[in-house]
Order: sequence, then structure tokens, then C-alpha cells
Amino acid sequence: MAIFADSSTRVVVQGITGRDGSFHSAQMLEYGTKIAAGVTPGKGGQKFDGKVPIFDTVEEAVRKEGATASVIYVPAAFAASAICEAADSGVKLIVCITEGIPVLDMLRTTRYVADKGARLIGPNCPGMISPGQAKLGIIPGQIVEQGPIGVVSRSGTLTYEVVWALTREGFGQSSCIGIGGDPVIGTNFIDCLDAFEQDPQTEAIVLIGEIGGADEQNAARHIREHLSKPVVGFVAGRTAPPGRRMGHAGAIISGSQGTAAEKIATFRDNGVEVAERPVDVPAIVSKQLNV
Amino acid sequence: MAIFADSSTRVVVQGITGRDGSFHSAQMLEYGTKIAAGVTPGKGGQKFDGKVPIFDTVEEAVRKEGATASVIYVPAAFAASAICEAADSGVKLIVCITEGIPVLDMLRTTRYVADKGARLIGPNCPGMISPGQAKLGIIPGQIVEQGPIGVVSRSGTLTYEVVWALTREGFGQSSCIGIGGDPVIGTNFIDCLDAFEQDPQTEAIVLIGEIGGADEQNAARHIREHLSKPVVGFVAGRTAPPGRRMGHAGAIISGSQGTAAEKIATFRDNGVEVAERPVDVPAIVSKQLNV
Amino acid sequence: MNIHEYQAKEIFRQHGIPVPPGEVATTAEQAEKIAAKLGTKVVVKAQVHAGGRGKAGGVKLAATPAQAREVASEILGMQIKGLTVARVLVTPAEEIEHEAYVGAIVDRASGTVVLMASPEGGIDIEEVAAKTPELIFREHVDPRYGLLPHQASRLAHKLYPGDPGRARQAADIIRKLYASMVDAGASLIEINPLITTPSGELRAIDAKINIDDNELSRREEISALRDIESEAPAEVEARSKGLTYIKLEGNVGCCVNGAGLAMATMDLVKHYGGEPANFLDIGGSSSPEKVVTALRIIMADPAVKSILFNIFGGITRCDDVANGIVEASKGIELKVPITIRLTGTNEQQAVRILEGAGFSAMTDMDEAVRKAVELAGN
Amino acid sequence: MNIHEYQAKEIFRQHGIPVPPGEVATTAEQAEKIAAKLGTKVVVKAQVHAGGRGKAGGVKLAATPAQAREVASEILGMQIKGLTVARVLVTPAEEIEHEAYVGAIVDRASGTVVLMASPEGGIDIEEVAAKTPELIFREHVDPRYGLLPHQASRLAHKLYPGDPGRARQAADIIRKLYASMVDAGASLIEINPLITTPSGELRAIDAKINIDDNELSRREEISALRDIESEAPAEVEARSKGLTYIKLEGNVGCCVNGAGLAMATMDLVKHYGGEPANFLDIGGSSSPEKVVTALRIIMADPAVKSILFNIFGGITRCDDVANGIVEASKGIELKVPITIRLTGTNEQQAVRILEGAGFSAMTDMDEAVRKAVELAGN
Repeated sequence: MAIFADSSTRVVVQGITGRDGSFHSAQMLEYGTKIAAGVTPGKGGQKFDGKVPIFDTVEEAVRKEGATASVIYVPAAFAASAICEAADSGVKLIVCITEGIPVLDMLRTTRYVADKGARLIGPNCPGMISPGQAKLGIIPGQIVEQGPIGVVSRSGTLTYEVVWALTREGFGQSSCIGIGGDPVIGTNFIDCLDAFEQDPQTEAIVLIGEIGGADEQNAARHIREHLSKPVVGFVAGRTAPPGRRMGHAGAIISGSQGTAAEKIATFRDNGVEVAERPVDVPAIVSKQLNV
Repeated sequence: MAIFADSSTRVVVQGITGRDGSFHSAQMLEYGTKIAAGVTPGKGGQKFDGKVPIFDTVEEAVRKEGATASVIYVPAAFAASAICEAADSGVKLIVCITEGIPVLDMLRTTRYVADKGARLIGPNCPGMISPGQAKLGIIPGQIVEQGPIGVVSRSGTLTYEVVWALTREGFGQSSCIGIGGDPVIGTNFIDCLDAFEQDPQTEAIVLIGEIGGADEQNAARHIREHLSKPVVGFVAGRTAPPGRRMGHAGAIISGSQGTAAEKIATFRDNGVEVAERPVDVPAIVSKQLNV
Repeated sequence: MNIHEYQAKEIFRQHGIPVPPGEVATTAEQAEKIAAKLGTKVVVKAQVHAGGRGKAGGVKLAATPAQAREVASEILGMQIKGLTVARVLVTPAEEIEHEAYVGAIVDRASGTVVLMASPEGGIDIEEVAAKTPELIFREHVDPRYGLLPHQASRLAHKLYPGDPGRARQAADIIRKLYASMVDAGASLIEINPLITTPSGELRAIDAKINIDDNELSRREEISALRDIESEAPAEVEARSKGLTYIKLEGNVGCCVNGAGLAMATMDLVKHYGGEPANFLDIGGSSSPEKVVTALRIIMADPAVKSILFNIFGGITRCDDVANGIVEASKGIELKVPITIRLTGTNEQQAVRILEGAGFSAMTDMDEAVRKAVELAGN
Repeated sequence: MNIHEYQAKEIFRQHGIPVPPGEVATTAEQAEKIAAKLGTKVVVKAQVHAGGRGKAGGVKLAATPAQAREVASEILGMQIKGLTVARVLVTPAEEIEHEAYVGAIVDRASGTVVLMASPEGGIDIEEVAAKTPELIFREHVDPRYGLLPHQASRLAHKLYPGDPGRARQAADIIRKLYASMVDAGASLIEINPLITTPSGELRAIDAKINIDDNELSRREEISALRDIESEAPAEVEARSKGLTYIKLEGNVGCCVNGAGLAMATMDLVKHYGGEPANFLDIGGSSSPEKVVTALRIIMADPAVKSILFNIFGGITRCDDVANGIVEASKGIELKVPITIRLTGTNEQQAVRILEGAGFSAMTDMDEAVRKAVELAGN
């Protein structure tokens, strides 16, 4: 098992002929991901890597190749539209790697995806990997290992650091999900926590947060109320300077300044152990799992 | 019983201080309708007819007076917004009498009402009446009588004609619903047919249609497939001249020219008896009910 | 409200949809000058609110300015479906490689705007829809999101499969067509045909826009496009007084409150062997003046031999109608018999008013219709 | 991106939100002239990207033009939270009957824009929110529908209950505020205070807009509002090369790929007793040039005593970083020790490149941070 994507997932890559899209599609194929199709409007009929059929629209990729998930590498100006197209075509999992999508566009886009009954991961994220089964995005395949740990993170390279530390200490992963660093994202900590809670392969969860917003605080409360599996936290940004004043509205709306200290305190108040350093994560996981 | 509204319905009238709103609110009160509140922005704190409290917003009418339904008499320029306000305030039945709302506004508005889980009747309709219980709109109270016939109609005065014919012949009504003559409306024939089918008081249904669109044809097919109670049809407009050409799109989309002849034929093909004249309706009802 | 092809093309132009140049002429001389200025073979097209202009001879080619003058003089003044042609559009005759159809309409059934496109455009598009519906491609526009870019692109790729260049142009045109619809407050908008030129460019060769009448009060610029001259004066007068009047061919003049009841009344006239002379709805809220206007409009039709009032009082007050009839009878000579049926709100007062002025009133619709038909001599 | 109060007010003005007149001065003489032109008591307000200007002495009243000159000369050049005041806004001193707060922000939790209003506006609004949250009224804007008129009206009636005149004005301002937000691509927009004048009129006396950086590429006019002079030159240079650099007070220069890892690295520097000299994220896709620029920016900070590279190769290729370090070492004199940690994509090649140029590399983050802190002499 794993969450969101596994060896049965049939992936369509939107923007497969672009610089990033073609590079990472090759990597995904190499990892063993089932890439059913690619989409680049105007290049329908061509093939990627001599074997993956390319279509003009996602609808064709779904209809003709049975794609069930999409990974998006198109430029920021077209990415919100690409997400909507995927959702409208019946794809149930959409992973958007692209960074730089305006937040007001994302408000509409995340609603659209929800209205269509699909799941969006990202944007501005490294994507996800279910070790040994499927890689949807850019998380390096060589740092993961199949195992019992679910990882969810707002960061990119910091996730790799923690995952690599886990792998080195013998803690493989069920799935690693990079939910993205933007203010408005499709899948949040709580969605992933609930999925890991339900996933029989997952025995413990590592949650990697950072400064800004109140997502970690909401996750902390959710863990106490709804999770039975142990969760280990890490929060980056304790030394970040308090941001230059961003108006009153942010503090009014969340009732929070979004500092690392506040987040760490909320985790601890809700019984979630927080690692001091990335390298400390495996030891705490080990303690929680009594191994 | 009755459909959509009965003696427990607590009504807020939006536009209660306007010319039409105040006249018809008085009539509704006289009929025994429970008018819980009125709304006219800027007139909050006043009273209508010395007893009905007026508020600035529907939200207050719901919160303070427990309104469950709204009747809207505001001018066309503000009516779509009034419908949205009612839906957003938790009112579950919204009857919009106002005519002249642009159809593109109604596309958004009917969606909004559906998203909020409310029901809209109208716009551009006479509203509804559940005889002896509640009148929401402008159907004259003196022409109806409590009884077993459900009436649903796209017209205004033609409905009165048919209802009055029924009443004179001893066929009272469970509810009479004027769904409105605009292209985009909140509640259609099929919604009303299904509600009458479920309503224990209703024993037979009279459906009054007219030229244009394909709603009657869709209703006819729905009746054959889903209704057990007898339905009597009437379609106005057999002598209407074929409209001057309205572009191709209408015919392409509905596959229909929307003539009365086509509608009557479709009713008959689906086993629905159609009256030649309004005055013939009671006799057919009588035959169907074997009374 | 219908607007003319040349007006619709101007809206397209404002939104960046590629439209050939062209100007409107009201005289043959003007048409010649425009053709000379365009400096190419032209088409002269009647501007009337009726379909099937081509088949009626309202669209003609002209190779030279002199010929443009000639065909314009033939078309101007021509009758098409009862409408007189007062204007022609003079526009270059395009070379056509392919004709597609693109349109959008408010769809009652789904409660959305539906965009439609077909690679089989041209005058037979309805036949295409009936016989080969798989060649009509559709996109439903969720009113909460508007037309999304991927929908325009998807439709465009179906329209021109394997032709990315035309697909890109078409996606752009489809987006702009939808924007035109929303900005103009249209309930229908069509390009038919959307042609491909020999050089692979797309152009809107004909344009059709129906404006939602309910939009007019908030869109002055669009309202100004109404061509009052092309409408019957009686219909224009009726509209200005809040009435809806449509002239028909019979001799029983009808005055009814409510469109549905008006149609049912006309049907009943026919049922009893008569022919209605008109559709006339005096609308919801009544006033004596409205009734006076209605009566004057009906009486101005020389074919009318008998007049029927059918009023079911709801918002409409029967006494208002009675007062209107009495007032009208003082100012206008009532040359034909009037049958009055009144019931509902303030019925008793109305009967008293009418009887005081020598009119009689009935309460039964069937009886009244039968009598009015008889009085017309049918 | 932050924009200045005077720029935000100009956006308000374009959208019809009532804003007092006023102009910007860069010299005391200009301030005097503007005050004379306004012909009334004025306020002179520092235009810097920092809150708490008033408390810092950056906002002053002036009764006469001469006094305006005087206070402007005090404020211009003043330091507020490390930023030098280069411009002042000179605007009439309004008589204030009441101060309200109106703002809108993208709310991460609900995935909507939230409009907020409070009748208790002014500088203590956050305290109001904390202590009397019932005085903060909110409306969530469904992104599918945008702000609906009834929402603006509902908020306005809560803001000014029993005062239809002000409620009507406020509803209009709220609608325009939301439109300003959408048109400018803002993630935050505020009027604080929204004052009531003695004659009952509402005016936006202060204005705050944060633009979403992701909007800038499609909004040239808004991009042009960036005040580069008010930013640190190193940060501007970094941004122009696709790097994110923020100067801090420590002595361990940090160069990391990824914002999260960069913060975690800084935290670890602190953990081992050091102080980071900066935040520097070289971003996703790597190139040797980016690394050269990064190294030059870090070395330009005289406080830096030790430099730490921490690279976890994913999209970023370790060999690109290695090549950048080697190239930089040829052009710039490396005055302080460099500790390099590399792992991930093309790690082996990178190690070979570095060793070939006399650098050594490590793979463990903790070890590298500890060493860099030591080398800085902490």
C-alpha cells in the first residue's frame, strides 16, 4: 500500500516535451512509474522517448490511454489552466510541480479541482513518491526506500534531507508527499495525515513544517484529536527574522504570527514530539515505534 | 401536506416596503401566511403593517425571526443579488416574483442557490400557494381550494384560469406552483412532478406548458419513466406564429423547434392526456381519478 | 433583441475576432463607393432580422464597383420574410478553403452557456446537427468559472485536429466569442461560417447576436443598436407603453393579461373557428392608460372585425381595465363590437363601471371567445 | 511586493474609493509647495515599507507650509526599522469623527479571500482582534462567484448599524476594495483607518497593498511600482539573478538550495553556537553563474567570517554548484574559509571537480555546519 499513488497509477505528464517535463519524465520512467501518455497541445501524434504517446488534450490521454493521474510541468502562465484541464478530464490525482502561479488563480483552481472530485498536490512542490511503486514529480528516487514511514512536508530539499536521514537509518517510507510552499495548495497536512492514518503500510508519520501561516498548528490539533499513529514533527525557520510588517489582516485572520517557536510549542502542547535537527528525526521515530 | 411550503413555513419578504412588495405582503398576511420578517436595506428597525419587523439583511431575519422561506419583490436590477442573499442566509425556499433579470445573471444565481442547498422558484413567476396553508407570491387566494390536485405551470394568469376551472368543478389543490416563464429558472417541471409524486395529499397533477424550449418534452418522458400518479397536460400557443429565425444554436442544442404541436405530441406519445381547452382540464382529471 | 450582421461584426471587431473589413450602405451609390474603396470583388448583403437571406436573394457577389451598385439597388427595398431591406453590408468576397461553425447559446436544460463548434459549417448546419450529431462538438461553461482556457483549446483541437496553427487561432476566437457574449449580454452568438482562407487564416464571415432584452436597461451602447425602422410601428409603440403586441393575419383582435393566457385565448379563437388578429399582452400591473393604448393599436388594424378582452385579475385589477375601456370609448370611435370577459381582482367594480357606460361583461372565457368569433362573422 | 501608501492610494483612486488629495515630495521644499497648494493643515507621512511609522516619528502634522517644510526635512532621511525615508506624502489633515478598519486577505485555511471590517479601526486593530473578536466582522468570498453585492452590503450594515447613509457608502467602498485587490493582483489590501468626516463622509486615510510576486510577470503597470531604491542593493541583485538573499546580523555566510533547507541550515548554525550572516536560496534549477553571483554577494558582506555551502541535489546538480565555486574562486579572492556539503544528483562528479581545484567536500550536513561555525571563530 501507499497513499494517493501506487504501482497501478497510470500517469499523464502535462508539458512532457518541455525542458523540465522531458527531463523528469525520463527520471519517472526510469523509476518504474507507469507513464501512460504525455500532453503538449499541438504535438498530438508524436511520441516521447519513442514509446509514450503524446496528445493535444488530457481528455484524449484519459480516453485512449486510461490515465488516472497527472503530473504538471508547464510554465506558470499556463499551469492553472493545465490543472483545470486535468480535473475536467476525469483525472483523480493531479501533481503540479510548477512554481509561480498567482495565489488568486489558485483560489479558483483549488475550488475547481474540489468541484470535480479530484485531488491536487501542490503547486510549487516536489511532488510525491511511493517508494518502489511510483514517482510523480521530482523527489530523487535514490534517496527513498520502501518502508513504514509516511512523510509529508511543505519543503523540497529539506524533505530530501529528512527522507535521506530516515533511509540511512533503515526507516523506509510508505509515501513521501511534498505538499508545496504556496499559501493556497490543493492537499494540506491534515489530508495527508488522515490518508497515512488509513494506510496499513504506514506505522509512523514525519511532518516537516516551516514558518508562516497556521497550517502546522491546525495539524497539531488534528493529530491529537484524530490520529492514533505516532507523528514526529520538524519545523524550519527558528532563526528567521520576524518578517517586515505585512499589514494587520494576516495576524487578524489566523490569530497567529506564524513563527517557528509558536508552531513548535503547539506541536508539543498537542503531544507531538519535535526534532531539533533533521538528523534527530530517525532516532525519535525509532523511539516512537519501539524498534 | 403540500409541497415546498405549508402552514409551518416562516416567510421573509425581501422588498417588503416597495410598491408591489407591500401590496402583496398584505395579501399574503390576509391569506394567513406566516410572515416572520421583511427586509429592506436601510429600513432595519421599522415595522410593516405595525407588526412585521423589518431588517437590513436577510441574515438578521433568519437569525432573529427564524425565517425559512423568502419571497422577493425587489426591482430587477437587485433581484439576483437578493436571491443570493437569501440562499447565503440559510433560507431553504426562495420565491422570486421579479421579472426582467438577465439570463446570464440567472445562470450564476441558480448555481449559487444549488450550491447553498436551497430551492428557488422563479424568477418571473406568480409564486406558489398551498391552499389553506401558505401563499408565497401573487396567486389570488380566492381562486384556490384545498384538495388533491397538484398544479405546475410556466404561466401566470393561464394558471389562474385552469386553477379556477378546477376549483369550480370541485377539484381543490394540494399546491399550485408557477415555475416562471424565463429560460433559466430555479425549479422546473420535473422537480415539481417528483415532489407531487411524493406528496400524500396529491392524487393527480396538472401541468401547464407553453411554446419554446424542450422542458415539456423532458417532463413528458420523465412522467412515463418515474410517475405513478395521473398527469393532465395543457400547452398554450398552438396558434403562435413560428418565431422569426433565432439562429441555429437553439435548434441544435435542444434538437427541437419548441412548437406546441411537438410538445402535445410528445405528451401523448408518453401517455399523458392533453386538454384542448383550459375548461376541459377538470373533466380529464375527473376521468383519471375515476370520480 | 436582434441586431444586424454589421453590428454584430463590430462587436466581434472590438473583441479582436478577425472579421473582414466592410461598411454599410443605405443607397446603391454608397455601395458603389464602398466597393471602390475596398478595391476587390465584394459581397453585398441585406441587413434584415431574418434568416435565409441568401436563399431569398439578399446576398449577391459583385466583381466591380458598378456591379456593386447594381446588385445593391436590387437588394435595397427588397422584402425578405415581410421585412424591407433598408441597409446592405458591402464586404470583400473572401476565398474560402473551409467553412466551420462556432456558436454559443444559453441552454435551458443544463443551466449553462453551451459552446458549439462543427467542422461542417455553413448554411446546412442544422442538418449536420440532425444527421451527424457526432460532428457537433460542445463545451458546457460552468457559470461559476466562466469559459476556462482549456475548454476553448479542447474545442479548437476537435475542430481542426492535427492542425495546431488553426487550432491556436480557433481557441483564441472561441475565447473572444464567449467574452463578446458576456459583454454584450447576448443569449445567442454565432459565427457561421468561420472560414479558413487559402493562407490558413480564420475569419468570421457572418455574425449573429441575439441580445437578452433584460440586459438592455443596463447596457446603453447595446440598446442603441436597436433598429426601430425595421420593426412594425405598432409593435414599437406597444413596447414603449409596456405592452407586447404582435400582428397576425386574422380578424379577432385580442387583448389579454399574461402571455400564457393570451396564447391560450388565441388557441381558443382558432378552436371556435376564428383567426386571431394579434397577440397582445397588457402585462402584469394594469392601468387605464395601457388599456387605452392597447385598444387604439388593435383598432388601427383594418382587418379587425371584433375585439375580445380576456382578463383574469391577479395583479391586474379588473376595474383598471374597465376604466380604460370606458375612457377609450370616449376618445376613439369603436367601429367593431367588443366582447369583454373579466374575472378576479375587483371584478364586481369592473362590471358596475362597464354597465354604467353601456358595456356588458361576461365571466366565462369559452363563452366570450365563442361570441367574439361569431361577431367577427366567422 | 510591498508598494507605498501613495501608490496604493492611487490604485484606490482609480477604482473610485474616496481618498484625500495629496502628493509625494522627495525634498522639504517640494513638501512646502504641496502644502501651500493644498491650502490647509497637512500631514506629512514617511513612505517606507515598514509598519509603525507613526510611533517611529514618521508621521507629523503641519499647520502651515513652512511647518510642512520643517517636518518634511525631519522625516526625509530618517531611518525607520532600518529603512531610509526617501519620500513623504503630503496630504490634508482630515477631521476625524470615527475610525473603522476594512481589509481583505487571501486566507490559507479557507482557501478564500476574506473581507474583514471593524468599527474599531486605527492603529490598535490587532488588539481589537485579540481582545474583542466579536468586533471584527468577516465575509468569505467564494472564488467561484467573487464578492457578491449582498456580502458587501451585509458587512457595511454591521459596520454602521442604523446608519443607512454610511452603510451605503461602505458597501460601495468594500466592493471597490475587492475589485482593487483582484485588479492589482494583491494578496492583502487594507484601509486603516476608514474615517468618517464630520459631514458623514467616508474616506480612506491610509492604504496598504501587498502584491503577490507571482502576479508581477503579467502586470507591467504594477511591476513598475517597485521601489528599488528602498531595497538593499544585494537583495535586488540576487533577485535579478533568480536568487533569494536576505542579509542578517551573523558571520556564517550560507548558500543553500531550497528555502526550507536554507532555514534548517541557519537553525543548525545557531544550534552549534554560530549566527547566520544571511538567508540565501539558490533556487531550483542550478547553473554555475548563479553560484558565482551567490558567492560574490555573500563575500561582499564584511561581517562574514566563514562560508557554508549546503546542497542537496535534486533538480539542482551538484556538479553545477562545484563548477560555480571553482569558477568564482578564479575571479574573486576567497578571503574566508569555505565549507562545502554536497549530496544527491551528480555528487561524485562534483567531488572530483572540487578536489581538482583544491577544495574538499563533505556529505554530512551536521558535520559541515559544525565546521563552518568553528571556522567563523564562534
